[in-house]
Amino acid sequence: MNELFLITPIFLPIILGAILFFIPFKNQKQRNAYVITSLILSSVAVWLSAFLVPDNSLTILHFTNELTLSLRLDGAGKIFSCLSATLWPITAIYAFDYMKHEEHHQMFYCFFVMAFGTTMGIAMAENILTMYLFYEMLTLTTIPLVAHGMTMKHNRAARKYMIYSIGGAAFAFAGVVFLIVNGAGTFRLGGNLVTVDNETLALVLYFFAFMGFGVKSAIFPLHGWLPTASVAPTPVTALLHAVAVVKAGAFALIRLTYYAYGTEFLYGSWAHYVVMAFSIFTIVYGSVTALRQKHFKRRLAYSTISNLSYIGFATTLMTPAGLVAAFCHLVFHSVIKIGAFFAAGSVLHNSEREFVPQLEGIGKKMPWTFGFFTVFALALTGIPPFCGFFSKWYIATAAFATDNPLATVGVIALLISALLTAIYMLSPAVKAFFPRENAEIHLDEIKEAKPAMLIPMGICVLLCIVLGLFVRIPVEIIGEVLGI
Amino acid sequence: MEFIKNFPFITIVLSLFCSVICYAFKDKKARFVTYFLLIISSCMSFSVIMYNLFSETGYFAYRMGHYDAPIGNEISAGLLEPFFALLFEIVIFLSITGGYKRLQKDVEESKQRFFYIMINLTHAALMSLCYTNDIYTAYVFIEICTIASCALLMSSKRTRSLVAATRYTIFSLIGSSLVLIGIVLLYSVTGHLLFPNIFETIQALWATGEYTNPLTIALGLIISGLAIKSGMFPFHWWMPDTYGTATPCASGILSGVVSKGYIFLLLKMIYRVIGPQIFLESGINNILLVFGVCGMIVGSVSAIRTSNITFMTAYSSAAQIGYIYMGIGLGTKEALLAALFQIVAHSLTKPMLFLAAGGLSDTVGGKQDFDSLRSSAHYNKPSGIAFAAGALSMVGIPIFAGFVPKMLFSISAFGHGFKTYIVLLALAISTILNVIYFLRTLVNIYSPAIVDIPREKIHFSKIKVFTVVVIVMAIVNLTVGLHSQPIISLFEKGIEIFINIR
Amino acid sequence: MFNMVSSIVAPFICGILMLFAKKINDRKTKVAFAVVMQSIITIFGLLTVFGDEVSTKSFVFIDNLTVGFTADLVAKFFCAIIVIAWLLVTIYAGVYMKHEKNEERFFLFSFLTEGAMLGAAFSDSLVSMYVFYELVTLLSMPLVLHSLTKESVGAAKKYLYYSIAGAFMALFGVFVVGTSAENLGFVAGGTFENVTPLVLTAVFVMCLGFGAKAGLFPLHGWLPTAHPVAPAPASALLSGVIAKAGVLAIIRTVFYTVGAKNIMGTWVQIALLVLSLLTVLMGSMMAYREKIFKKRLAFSTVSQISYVFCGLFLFNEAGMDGALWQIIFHAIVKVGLFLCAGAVIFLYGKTKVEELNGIGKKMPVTFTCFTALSLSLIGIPPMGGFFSKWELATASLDTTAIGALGWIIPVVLLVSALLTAGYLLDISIRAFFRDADDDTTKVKESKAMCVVLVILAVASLLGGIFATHTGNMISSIVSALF
Amino acid sequence: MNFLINYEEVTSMILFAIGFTMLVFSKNIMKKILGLNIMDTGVYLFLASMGYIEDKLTPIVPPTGEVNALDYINPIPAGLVLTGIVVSVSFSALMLALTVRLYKKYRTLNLDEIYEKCSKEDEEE
Repeated sequence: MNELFLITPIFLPIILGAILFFIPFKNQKQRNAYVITSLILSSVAVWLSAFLVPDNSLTILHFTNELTLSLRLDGAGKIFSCLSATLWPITAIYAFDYMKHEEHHQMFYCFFVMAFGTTMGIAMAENILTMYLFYEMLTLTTIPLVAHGMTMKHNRAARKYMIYSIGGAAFAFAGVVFLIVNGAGTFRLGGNLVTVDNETLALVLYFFAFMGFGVKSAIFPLHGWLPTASVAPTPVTALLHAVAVVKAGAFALIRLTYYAYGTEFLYGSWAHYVVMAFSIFTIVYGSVTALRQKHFKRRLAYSTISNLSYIGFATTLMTPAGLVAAFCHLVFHSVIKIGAFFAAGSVLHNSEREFVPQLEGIGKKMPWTFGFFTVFALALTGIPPFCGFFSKWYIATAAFATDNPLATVGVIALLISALLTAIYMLSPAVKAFFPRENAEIHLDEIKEAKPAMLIPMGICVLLCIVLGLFVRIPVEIIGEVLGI
Repeated sequence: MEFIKNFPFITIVLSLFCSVICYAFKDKKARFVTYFLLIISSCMSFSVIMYNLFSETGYFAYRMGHYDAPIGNEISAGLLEPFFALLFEIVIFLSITGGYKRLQKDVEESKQRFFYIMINLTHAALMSLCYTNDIYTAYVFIEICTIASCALLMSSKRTRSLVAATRYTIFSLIGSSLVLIGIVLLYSVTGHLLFPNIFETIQALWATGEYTNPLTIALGLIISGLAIKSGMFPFHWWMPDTYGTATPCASGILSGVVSKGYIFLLLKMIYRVIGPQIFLESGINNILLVFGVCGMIVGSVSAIRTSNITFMTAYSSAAQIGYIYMGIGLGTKEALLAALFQIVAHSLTKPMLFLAAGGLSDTVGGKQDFDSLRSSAHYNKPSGIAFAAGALSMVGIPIFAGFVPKMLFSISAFGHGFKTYIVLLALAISTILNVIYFLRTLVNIYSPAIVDIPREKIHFSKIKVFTVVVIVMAIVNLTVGLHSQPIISLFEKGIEIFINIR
Repeated sequence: MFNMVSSIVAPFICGILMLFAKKINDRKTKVAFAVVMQSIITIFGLLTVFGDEVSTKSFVFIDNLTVGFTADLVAKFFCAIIVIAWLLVTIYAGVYMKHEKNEERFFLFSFLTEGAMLGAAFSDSLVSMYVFYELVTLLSMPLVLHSLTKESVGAAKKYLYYSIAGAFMALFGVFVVGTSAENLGFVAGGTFENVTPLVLTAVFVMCLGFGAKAGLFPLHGWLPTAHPVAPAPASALLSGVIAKAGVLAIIRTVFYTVGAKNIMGTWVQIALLVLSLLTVLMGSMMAYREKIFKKRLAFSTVSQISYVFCGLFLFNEAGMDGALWQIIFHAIVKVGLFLCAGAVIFLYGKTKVEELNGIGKKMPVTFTCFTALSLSLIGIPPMGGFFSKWELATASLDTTAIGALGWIIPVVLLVSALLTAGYLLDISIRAFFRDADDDTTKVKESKAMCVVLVILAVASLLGGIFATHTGNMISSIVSALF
Repeated sequence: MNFLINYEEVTSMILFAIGFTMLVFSKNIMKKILGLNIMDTGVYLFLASMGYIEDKLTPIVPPTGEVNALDYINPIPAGLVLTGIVVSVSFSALMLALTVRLYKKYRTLNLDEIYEKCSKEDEEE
């Protein structure tokens, strides 16, 4: 199979989504069938291209002679694309049941499917311009999903998301152009930036680009959109704000640092320390704020902020081990957090309760949901043998290996945040299962979630455990495909 | 093939002629005359481009009445001149076809043919601003252009637009008299009216170091005059009223074309009359850079603060023109390229936005504030789509035309020391501001209404032409964005000719 | 091999089975069921203890992250304590839990906790021990909040967060040690040739972290909160046995991973010794000032376990010897004391010390045992507790590496012993020699409880004299280490 | 700089200044238009004075004999002045037309009042 096939996983879902908008479906069943088939087709395309397509570049079109829109599925891209391709259909299944009580599905699913394509585009971009393009596209395709509720609140959330995200991209753009001008636009592990005349400029622009792409991965001063965007329907928050969008940001950071600028250029420069400091601060900040949140989904959102900065921190270690650790946490956290959001969503869906104090004793009624949630909580906290522990392990070992004092501080931050994670993730579980005896609880109308919701959660739980027990395999794969 | 050299002259004369004969017709016929004229002259401009592409110099000068300097006056065409002529013609054509439905509402039945007369005059003026090769012609047609555009503004029934027109007239009067003085100074120093002769004389003078102050003053006067007319930062306050209250077609032409005509003339003055060398030494370029950057920021901020969709679009033109001046201020060939491309992108996008805004406000009975306009995109789908495309292009999303100039600007920004930081920062910030006001509006017009006012659903079968036009505009925008290399290489070739060959 | 594995697995299975015990309506059968299962576990455990040293193949997560079990001496030592204590407590609980609601949950989690404890005891590498250590925390938390009152839930959370905080401090150490050692398996005397400052710090942090469970200052705060609100059997297990998990973890870290020789004479040793002395004193004083019966016992636990640390951190044979003895006796005594307190609550529902006036007449057996146990804890010869204290004192006196601390330790121990006498005998005196200020009718003591208490009391009396096998085991452990 | 030599320039500048100030600062539209004309006059004077070169012939071919083209003054500035005059006239016409329409509508010539009124209208809309 030659690299021309790479077009499929990107444009198939975009086209199918666009078509979806115009098909007049008779009932939900038909539409769901259409959606799931198109998603599965696309995922199959992704897996096929991951395994069969040779690692060659494919130029789709020339903006100008130098600037091309070209694709190439290298190791990093494979990991990210396959991860998303796995989780997308699962979320779709979850969404079918969840979205029953929401309106105008047509538009929702249209963009839901299209976003898949744009995410793939980010994963498969060969040069930074292409990535930038799909990065913007991703923002645009996901705005309607955030604004789905169409109330003023959703409207504002969408606007905030949009402004943060595109604004960040605007700052990153300077760095992008700099790389193109200096002929480092094409991604290669280790970077193509050989010599620059003005090093200060290069580093300043790296910092800009890092923060700019960091917006999507919610780095500290620019994280505001993520909690606000958690007003979106849960499948969206689960998929986009735990996996696709935010991880796209993290992925962009990795591309920028390891594949465009190159670590030997950055290592030890002031920019290196600054960005690392930012990530470390965000780790702690996210957890502390999550602790103060009463709103269940917002709490998860803040925990996402903190966890994304684990990835950021691993990235800023700028060693091969750090790269592996980053991808490790990227994968594991996706699995855990999407599951946690599913759980929160099914609570919201079946009991209309969105605040943690209201969860008192709800575990009796929804044992499965909260059983799963507990697993996710433990995994996120980093209790072995769940997978969350091992990514922490990798990050920490990589950090110590650099014997850079700031990195050690980072590990301490990691553990502090782990403790906080334990507190804010376990307290809902405890509340749910062990209600205080004199607490007034009205659980009569509440029912356990439908299998359509439980199965995706179950899959995630399985993944958490399996990835944890046989962590050797995924890590080896990651190391192998990254060529480390 | 020699006769092609007559085409520039013919287009000008033909459009003047058409403007006269339009008087004889009813509005419908007048419109078709205008169409005819525009089609013919765009064919001519196109053939001129082709001719110059394949002729060995790629440039010719055309002396009217075959008098030699210093008496005769002449027009010249390289590659840029006919290209922009073509661009302006296309934009005017699209604006009219898209906007005439609305025009029939906004302009009194009897006055409509005057509107077309004025359009033809504007067209003639723009052609000659593109082609002119001597300051005399330049001056004359600046004035004609001003008068015509003022008349375009006045044509609308709304008295608000009369007030706006007054303002605009005063501003452009000041501008043109400044230009006139500048021209006179130039003449008095050099004793010539033709660009090439003035250029040589100025070079000689500058080399000797005499008359540097008069030259600088002349340059300053001309630039500030044209800047006022094209709405550079400190002088952009007339823009919102003007563009905001005129009929969409008029605002489209004014913002998309007329201001660009002045800017193109300014470029001619800088590169063909004064010469880039002296321009950079005089330090005026820095002033332009600063004003351009300020314009980008201030224009966008004012756009954010207004709550009227057409005013917002108008302010955004102030911001976009700021980009152009920033490019001119950088003074390198790359920057010039970026500026030219910005002109293209903006002229292709802005009329579309104005038309779309007009279409949207039609659904709520001509209201223009955001609260009323919420969900209007659902009532008038073509306008919604057009506005979306325009907004994204203005924000600079890749694959749209607006992205390319941003790209070129940032590429050209490198290697200017601290200016690099200024330009990059300005680009980033202004992008953010653009996002704030354009995409905010975009989300608004697609989200459900909050005020209940009578709304009419405009099905696109009722506005076929409009739909076609906006779709065409969007497609052109996309193609330019996706495949910009031809235009860029044309510009690169053209700039060489523009600067070097006289 | 089979015995060891099944002694780890069985509790989990029993726990699962307890889930179905909900169906059983008659609580006698329910209790019988639990006791029988517990005794089976105990038998397995003891078989392992008396069996020879075996070890399973270890499951490898990644390079040096492994989970595996081995029944070496220390493992057996703790295993013995765990299973016996659990058996006695279960029997006691069979009676006690009558006046608590949904007891099967209690049994469920007590079984699970036991399994986790055994797992931790038998673990053959730092990581696998860490895994089970975390499990112990999570699974024993429901024991604390059993009554589901506001206080108990709060206390349970406090316990959870303290322990997890400790665990993560430990994890930091695990990270560091893991990066600098190629394998984290337990080897007597440690695997490190020499240590970097970072590793030293890591050890210190780990000791603090694991110390949280054993109530080592400064992370001792949860004990006095958690013990009073937990049901008596739970608190007995917590302070008697579960707290020892911390001790186990520290022994494993210091003696089996990093190696005592690397730490001896460093600032870490001094710091830890000082901390444990602080804890000893503070614990006793707090206990002396405390008015609530179980809370007083909890504070005494804080101080008593730090005796163990004193012994451990001396890093010599005698100290180790004394520490291990202290572990045994404290386990016996503290379980006993808490059960006594439980009995009082069970029969008369009295929780404050001053309510106990003259109660000795009403429940003579209980309070005789109580007195005996107290004497042992204070360390009056020839009670069992005396040996450990004696060992500790002598050990500290003939350690040269720690300078002035060498003679400070005995003094502190003596003072704390006096305080202990103060706060424990005070109760006995109230119980026997004051006459009751209120006339609650005498309720008959429950046989099962008495049996358990008597066993414990006797053990604490005679353990020192006759427990030759224990002596051998301890000495062999010590000899393996030094 | 000797005012007696280039007094035309000085005068034109003064005229220009007067006109400019009127055009910009006076509120009355009529006055603005007047100012406009004065300003332009200043400019034309300046232009004319620049165009005129000492002891050269007027560019009108005499009936007898042919003369070298370089003996004439350049006719272009004169042409420029003429054009300018035309322009300013037409501008005045334009402005006056505007003024009439505005006055019909608002019954005032004060531009500020007109602004106020029409912004009021917009609010009413």
